[in-house]
Amino acid sequence: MASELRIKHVATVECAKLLRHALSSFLNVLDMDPTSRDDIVTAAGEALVNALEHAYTGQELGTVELYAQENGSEGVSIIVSDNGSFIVRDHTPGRGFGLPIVHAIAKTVSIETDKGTRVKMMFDAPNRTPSVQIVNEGDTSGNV
Amino acid sequence: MASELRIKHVATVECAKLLRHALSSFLNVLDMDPTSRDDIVTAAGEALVNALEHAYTGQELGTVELYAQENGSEGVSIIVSDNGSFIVRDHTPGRGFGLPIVHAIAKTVSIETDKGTRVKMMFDAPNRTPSVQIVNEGDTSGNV
Amino acid sequence: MNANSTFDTIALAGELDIARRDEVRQALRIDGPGSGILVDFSEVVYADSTVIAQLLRFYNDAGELKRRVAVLIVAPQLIRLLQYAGLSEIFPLFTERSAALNYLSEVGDKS
Amino acid sequence: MNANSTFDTIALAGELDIARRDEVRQALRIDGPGSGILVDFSEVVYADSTVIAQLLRFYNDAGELKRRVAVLIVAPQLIRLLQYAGLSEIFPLFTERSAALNYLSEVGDKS
Ligand SMILES: Nc1ncnc2c1ncn2[C@@H]1O[C@H](COP(=O)(O)OP(=O)(O)O)[C@@H](O)[C@H]1O
Ligand SMILES: Nc1ncnc2c1ncn2[C@@H]1O[C@H](COP(=O)(O)OP(=O)(O)O)[C@@H](O)[C@H]1O
Repeated sequence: MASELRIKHVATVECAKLLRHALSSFLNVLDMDPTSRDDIVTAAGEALVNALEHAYTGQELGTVELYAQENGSEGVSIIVSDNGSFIVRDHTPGRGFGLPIVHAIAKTVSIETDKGTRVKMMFDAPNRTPSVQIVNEGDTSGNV
Repeated sequence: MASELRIKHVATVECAKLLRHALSSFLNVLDMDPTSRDDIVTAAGEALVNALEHAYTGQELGTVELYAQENGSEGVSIIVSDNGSFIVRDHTPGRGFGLPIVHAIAKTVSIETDKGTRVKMMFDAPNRTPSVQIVNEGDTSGNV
Repeated sequence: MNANSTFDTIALAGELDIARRDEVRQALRIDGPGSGILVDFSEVVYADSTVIAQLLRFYNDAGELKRRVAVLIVAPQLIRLLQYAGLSEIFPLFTERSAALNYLSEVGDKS
Repeated sequence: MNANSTFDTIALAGELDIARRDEVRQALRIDGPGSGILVDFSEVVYADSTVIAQLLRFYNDAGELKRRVAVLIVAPQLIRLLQYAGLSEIFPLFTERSAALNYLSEVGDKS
């Protein structure tokens, strides 16, 4: 059976960090390269922020669930779901970065909003850490 | 549904640390007190060591699976399983600390050895971290 | 580096996420005109989009007050986050302190 | 603390588990008679039973050579591990360096 992680937690802002760390340690066992791992955590982190920030606006606080699955060559899939209400909102300048970031990172993204919100993200099969590692991937010339 | 973690990995000695870290981060989300968390990781760690050290003796290296489940008031259960062969061994002095440690920590332990070895450990429901935390639980008088 | 340059520094560290939004908002506040500002995120290891929103607002506020801003970021996650958000060309981002300080001392927008 | 006391120190740090068994075995080796030995595990944050087995063997080897051993452990996980293994009464365990050094300087088992 595939490796998987499923955690449900009350949708407090404090749980985002704990859930990201749990996901990151889970992905670490899959020998994923650090860039892919961090990107997946970033994308999942944005979906979590949305559940914590929007899902239970004006209603009793519910839960958020993080589900992660690795299936060898099929890659990694992540589902972030809540039982709140998806809020349709006009674009406000300086807002709305979350889902675009998710789309920039994930191979495919599907969002269901019938009962609460369920964001499913698929990522490429993890590249096993290469034996020769690129240690510094940032631009070291100063300005990015 | 309950929170759960399932990871399968080739039974190399290097995976023990990664699996322990994944388990520890998983348990962290359950707001468990650090002592209970570390004890569960210690017990699971011993079961992992056995799978890595003994299960595939004299045969092709297989996999080890770590499964963890939290079910609210029912507590936490952990299953460490491999597809190797359980080795019945006479007690050697200075050996044989692993399973006694598991028994000392877990509420119940069951070991199935029909196809490989499957160690199931049950632990009490996690004590949510108390608001007043006991920071130093060690004996600070010097000698333990 | 220009030894004469003066600037304010706003430094944050660790994981800047939604749980620390109030703290980030407090830190990224501009009271009025003044010198250039170094936003020192060199010790930040993670940020989410709630930080991006604050940073963007801060950068616009500073611009209105003609205060130069340099953002120092080191963590690859943060660099990529801004790229994914399409903002890496908008902010004056630096991965080296000396380059950030040079940039702040270049122009005399100080009062 | 006795300023005259001399002793050897064996220090290990981090997570001592099955993956580091060879390194632990190399470190916990006794070549012959000599002074007391401080096994400094103050920086060890985790250990499994493979370490216990090595420590027990080391302690017995030292005893045969009449070398006193003090084990300094700080991490609660490690303290409890030895309790669960039923060994906390067997080893001379200390959670404070000064107490460990006092113990080593108490008796003149030095050559
Ligand atoms: N889990 C959710 N529950 C309710 N509404 C959501 C959820 N996720 C996204 N939304 C809605 O989609 C909008 C766009 O989300 P996003 O792109 O992440 O930007 P932002 O969160 O900054 O507004 C949100 O403002 C919100 O109205
Ligand atoms: N997963 C396993 N596969 C094969 N043999 C096992 C496994 N777990 C335990 N054993 C057997 O049980 C014995 C006792 O285990 P344990 O109490 O942990 O002590 P130790 O590993 O130090 O010998 C082992 O020596 C081994 O023979």
